[in-house]
Amino acid sequence: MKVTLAMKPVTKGFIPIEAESIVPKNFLSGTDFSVWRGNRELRLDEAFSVSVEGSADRAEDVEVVLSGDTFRLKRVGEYMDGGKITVLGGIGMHCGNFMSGGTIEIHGNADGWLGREMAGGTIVCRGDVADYCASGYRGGRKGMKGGTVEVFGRAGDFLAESLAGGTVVVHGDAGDMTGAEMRDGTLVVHGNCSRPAANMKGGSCYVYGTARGMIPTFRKIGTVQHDGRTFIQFAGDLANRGKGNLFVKDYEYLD
Amino acid sequence: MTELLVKNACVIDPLSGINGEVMDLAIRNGKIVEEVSDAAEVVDAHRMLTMPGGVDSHTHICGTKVNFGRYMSPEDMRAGRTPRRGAMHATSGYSVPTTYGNSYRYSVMGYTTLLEGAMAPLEARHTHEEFTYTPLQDTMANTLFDGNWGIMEAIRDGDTKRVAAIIAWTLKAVKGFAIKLTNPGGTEAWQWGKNVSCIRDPVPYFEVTPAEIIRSVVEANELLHLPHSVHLHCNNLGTPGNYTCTLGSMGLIPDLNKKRQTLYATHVQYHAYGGSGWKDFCSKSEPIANFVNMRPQIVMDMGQVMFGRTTTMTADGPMEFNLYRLHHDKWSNHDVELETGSGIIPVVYRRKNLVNSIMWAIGLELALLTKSPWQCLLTTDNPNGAPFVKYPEIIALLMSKRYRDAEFATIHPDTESRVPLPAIERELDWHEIAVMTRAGQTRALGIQDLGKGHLAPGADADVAIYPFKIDEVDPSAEYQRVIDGFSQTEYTIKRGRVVARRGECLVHGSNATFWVAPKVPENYDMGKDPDFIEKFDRYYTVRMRNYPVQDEYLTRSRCIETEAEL
Amino acid sequence: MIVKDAVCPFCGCLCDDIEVEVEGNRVVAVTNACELGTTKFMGEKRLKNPILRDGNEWKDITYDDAIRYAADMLLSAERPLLYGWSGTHGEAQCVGVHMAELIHGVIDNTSSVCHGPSILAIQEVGHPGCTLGVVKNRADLVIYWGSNPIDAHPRHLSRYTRYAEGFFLENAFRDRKVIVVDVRKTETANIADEFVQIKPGGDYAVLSALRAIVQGKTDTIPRTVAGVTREQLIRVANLCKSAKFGAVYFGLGLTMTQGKYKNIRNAIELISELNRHTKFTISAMRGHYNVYGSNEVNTWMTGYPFGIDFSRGIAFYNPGETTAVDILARKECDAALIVGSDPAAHFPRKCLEHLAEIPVVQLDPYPNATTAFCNVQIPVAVTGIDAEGTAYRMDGVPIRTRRVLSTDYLSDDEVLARMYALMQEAQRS
Amino acid sequence: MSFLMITGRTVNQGVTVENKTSPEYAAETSTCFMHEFDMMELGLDDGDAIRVTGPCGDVVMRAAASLEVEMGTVFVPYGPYANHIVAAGTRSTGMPDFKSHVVEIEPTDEEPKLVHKLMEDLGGLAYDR
Repeated sequence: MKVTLAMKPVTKGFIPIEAESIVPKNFLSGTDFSVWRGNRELRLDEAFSVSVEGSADRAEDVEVVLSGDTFRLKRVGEYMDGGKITVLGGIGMHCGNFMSGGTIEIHGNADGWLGREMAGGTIVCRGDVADYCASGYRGGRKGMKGGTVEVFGRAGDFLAESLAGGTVVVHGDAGDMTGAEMRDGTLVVHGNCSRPAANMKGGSCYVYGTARGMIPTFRKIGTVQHDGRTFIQFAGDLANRGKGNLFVKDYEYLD
Repeated sequence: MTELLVKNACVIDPLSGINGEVMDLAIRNGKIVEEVSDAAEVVDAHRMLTMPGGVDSHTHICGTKVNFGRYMSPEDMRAGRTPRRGAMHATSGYSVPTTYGNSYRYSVMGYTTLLEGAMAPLEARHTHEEFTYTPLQDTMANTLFDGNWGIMEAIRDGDTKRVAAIIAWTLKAVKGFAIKLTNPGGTEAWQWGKNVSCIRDPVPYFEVTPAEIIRSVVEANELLHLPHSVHLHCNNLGTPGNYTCTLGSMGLIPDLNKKRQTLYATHVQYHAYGGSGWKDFCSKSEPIANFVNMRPQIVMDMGQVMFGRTTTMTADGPMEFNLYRLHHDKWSNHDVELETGSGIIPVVYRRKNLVNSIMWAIGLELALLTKSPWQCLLTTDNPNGAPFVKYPEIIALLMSKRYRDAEFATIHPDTESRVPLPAIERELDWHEIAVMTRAGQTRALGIQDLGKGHLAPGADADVAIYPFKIDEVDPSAEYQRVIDGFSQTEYTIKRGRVVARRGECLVHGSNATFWVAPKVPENYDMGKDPDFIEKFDRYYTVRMRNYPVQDEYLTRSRCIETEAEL
Repeated sequence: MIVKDAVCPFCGCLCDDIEVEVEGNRVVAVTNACELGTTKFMGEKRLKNPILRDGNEWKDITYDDAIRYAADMLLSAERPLLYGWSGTHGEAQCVGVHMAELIHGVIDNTSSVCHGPSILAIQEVGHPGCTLGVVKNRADLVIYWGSNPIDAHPRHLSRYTRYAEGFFLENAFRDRKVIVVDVRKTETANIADEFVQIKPGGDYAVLSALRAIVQGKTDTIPRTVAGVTREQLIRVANLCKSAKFGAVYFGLGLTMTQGKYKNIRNAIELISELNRHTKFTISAMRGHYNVYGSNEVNTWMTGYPFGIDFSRGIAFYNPGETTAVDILARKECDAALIVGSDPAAHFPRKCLEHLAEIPVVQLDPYPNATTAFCNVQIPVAVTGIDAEGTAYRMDGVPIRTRRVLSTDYLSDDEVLARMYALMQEAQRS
Repeated sequence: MSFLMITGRTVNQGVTVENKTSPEYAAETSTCFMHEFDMMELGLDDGDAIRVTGPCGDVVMRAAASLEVEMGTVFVPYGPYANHIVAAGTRSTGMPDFKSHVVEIEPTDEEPKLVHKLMEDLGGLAYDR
């Protein structure tokens, strides 16, 4: 089954639409549900031109395709556990929060908190991601616990904050405080980033480029080969009695 | 004039000596009366269990540290969110809900009177502000005196009357209800990062011992003729082997009051530990319960622990720091100048954890081994042992050996060798539960004569009607029905109005706050005492004139005047 | 007439020992207050009545019309923003929360642009703190980190630290050490026993280094960290460990720089670590006199201290998304009610461009920068001057302000309560 | 020349903050405190007008020498002038980068605008009765 949701032209400014109901599973029983623009409830077809092709009995066989100006659309794919969502353009905040299975593919950019507290499944973003990709919620508990997030563009600040499992790969640069507080899982940044793995407790963080503002409380272990490259390996964060591994191509302290 | 007639109520009202009698309750203008006119609104109770509204004599619901528990825990907040609906405002939170969340959830369980367990005098205004937003229960606050400089100095000088005078001035100024001692002396030592080890260990600089503080304050309490006794959180909370310290503290207490206990020892579960460390940690509920059985002057509450996530909060700052060192999670601490302190950390009690399993057993043992239910009241030290919404499960555990055994099978297997619980056959009955959840609290707090906690004519019409008939439920076997029944009233009536019905709160309400104003002779009025004033001005950072809580903060003020014997 | 023990409604010190001399219902003299407080008490040029923007003109309107305008504006909005709240008392803040809940709006206070990051840090690791008097009476070491009390909280030093008498200090001025950590050599740095000058953006690294040194791990620390030598770091760590009671007061130097709340988290974790060795506390230098009160009120009523979004009925909290600067800059709201603050002076220009496009109502005694973006401004009494109410000091101590003048202005909570009543009525019908 | 702009509280800003329509408030919040060597480099005397260009546009302020700032850094009191060039991005924390903006500074013949004028430039309407 393929569900196509084409966003209708926006009538009221830039007020975001919250659409946590857009999850493949929900379309098994029709399209009669709501989204919210600010404090107003809208029927799905008030916000989107909806078309459904074919049928399915399980979420795995449902693909939802979103088109139009979806960069203000929040919470798409929240709690998703199977099936596929394809976003042809950009997507708003909190896409794929708490997701445990299935695939989300975003062709444009993603706004903040992509894959927050995700437990499984796959998110691929072809463009850039804003801050807090694959992070946790306020209060500093575990961030992403499982699954995979792959970003082909750049990532903002606080990427994979409190990462507790799963794999995050960013092909471009990442921002400040990359992998802060991470405790498990794997974070890979192919470009440069700032202050990686600050206060880390566990897990592994790879920076293929330069780590700027390198945290001074990581102990240098030596060099290692990984993925056909030479990395400098650090252990830390000692400030946090951490037992994490940080691998960087090179680094600069703020001395 | 508003009238209400509750017909066909199966009433258990221990303070009035009523046990399961089917009767009508007549209510006029918020009070129980002999009879009402034919015009009265009628509620048919259909022989359902009807009791005075629940009274919680030790809970943390309002004030600085409770709010800090909320403030630091957005992850707890999102666990229990409801929107504004009818007369109900939006709520958030599970272990430390918003004030409305507390009030609605308590009301739905039939609770109509709550005592906030710990209020720092300097920050009393905050507690009273939150009371205003706890609309469906009457409230009162224990006031902290455990590290009070003036009191420790008076004790050092051997002047118990001055101790009483300082307490009188402070309670009146902050509109407090009773005296709370939390880890007496320990909270002052903690302001240097230290603690006291037990009741004979002197407080740094002040050189008085916790034993002296407890003794003097207990005597002062009786000199002031306060309705409640001293409310004590013993030294050494939570440490293996602390039961000897608890017995030592209880042993200090003479029987000084005919109407009620002389000491209320709170959350005694946390103070009934044996062993020399965590490795040989075990229950010492038996010696504690045996001791209390021989001492009518002592009443305690359980401080039951239930499994799951919660937030611990107490004025016992050093204890919270030790907990933080065990868990290495978030830790907040807040010391209060010249008075006391507090600490907060989140915890998870796990069935698979041996220490947690033993703690769970100890609370139940205390309740089951204490012969008189009037001497061991039902609490979780909300939210320390568990959020109060777990009370129905605790009631069911106390009423059903079968339920206890079923639960016991799910906890750490080594628990059996460390606790007496599996051998205890006792199952409490409905009357005993009524004592442990309202009548006992009422007598312990000394608010029976103010019309609380019973249903005799003249009493406040605070009534809880639970949706089951006691002759149709076998609590020993049907414990799930007991849990469900106590989780949600059919009707909760507060001051003669139906405030909650089947889980919905129906009115906004407004509470009454009880506080005490002991009358002291002129020469014991600390407001005019030059030494007291001078110290206040020099060492507090708030002016003495700006310290007292103004009348504006009490929407419905119930002042209890007493005549002090000074 | 002289009013004694008045409470200063300027900064988070909430000094309550002010004497105000009133003659003919005007304040003519103020004793004990600092320059900031004195000017506030002596303030003039109040707006006389509500005003309405009509095209390119301002018109006077009645309170009834102004209140009706505000209620209608909020009721018809799809995502109203209720912002400010730090410059008013708790009673008004409570009405504000009820309003936000009723109309499903977003309520945020000025802490999002002052110590919001500190709150985010506290939510991650907690907060070992104390009341100001504990520091005054005990602290033999005080550290001002990224804060400049001489300019922002002028009496903090004399009431609570450097120049304050302390019960447990024989000679407080001599026995108390003061360390200042900053990127600038501020006036406060000049009165310090030790000044630690950090390169901008280097606080986090310095804090991490101190944490490691306190744990005895000095070997890995580079020779300099963000411009601070390892020797100085070790000296500072030793001063901290050998203090009997240490207190850190941090300011916006930590909250407004790179890393934001992570700086404060690191500072708090340093203090938690130091508590394994001695007694240490850490506290934020809160700005507005009642900004902490707005956090307290919001917390007991909604569960969250700021940035609360009721769009969906339940309270949702996510600073960075539900906070005023973000919402305005992203043009995500369609009406704004401003109470007790002046966002037009303190927000980046992009936020103001959106304020210019949506209806705005402000409650404020004075014409201010935000007035220019208002459709309606309603003058109110000034809390602590001609209205009384509850305010929370920077350490959480609640104090009731005193009224020193009597004017005919309505207080914030009276105006808000009337708005709320109209809104409730409209929702019922 | 490029500088790191830090904004912050000053006593004078605090004293005038309740009276934002006053010339004193405008004067204080349009002052850019600089190191004297940096001023020499730019050929500036105390009180000279400068154009400060930030990530979101430019604004005219006046330079003032200060012993408190390091070379390469400038300090501007909180207020509408600094905010005219501060970016609104908060890195999703709610808090803009008020203390870490790179700005360009050059001398100018223009005068600083009044607060009213700044507000009107952004679509506001000044109230000056």
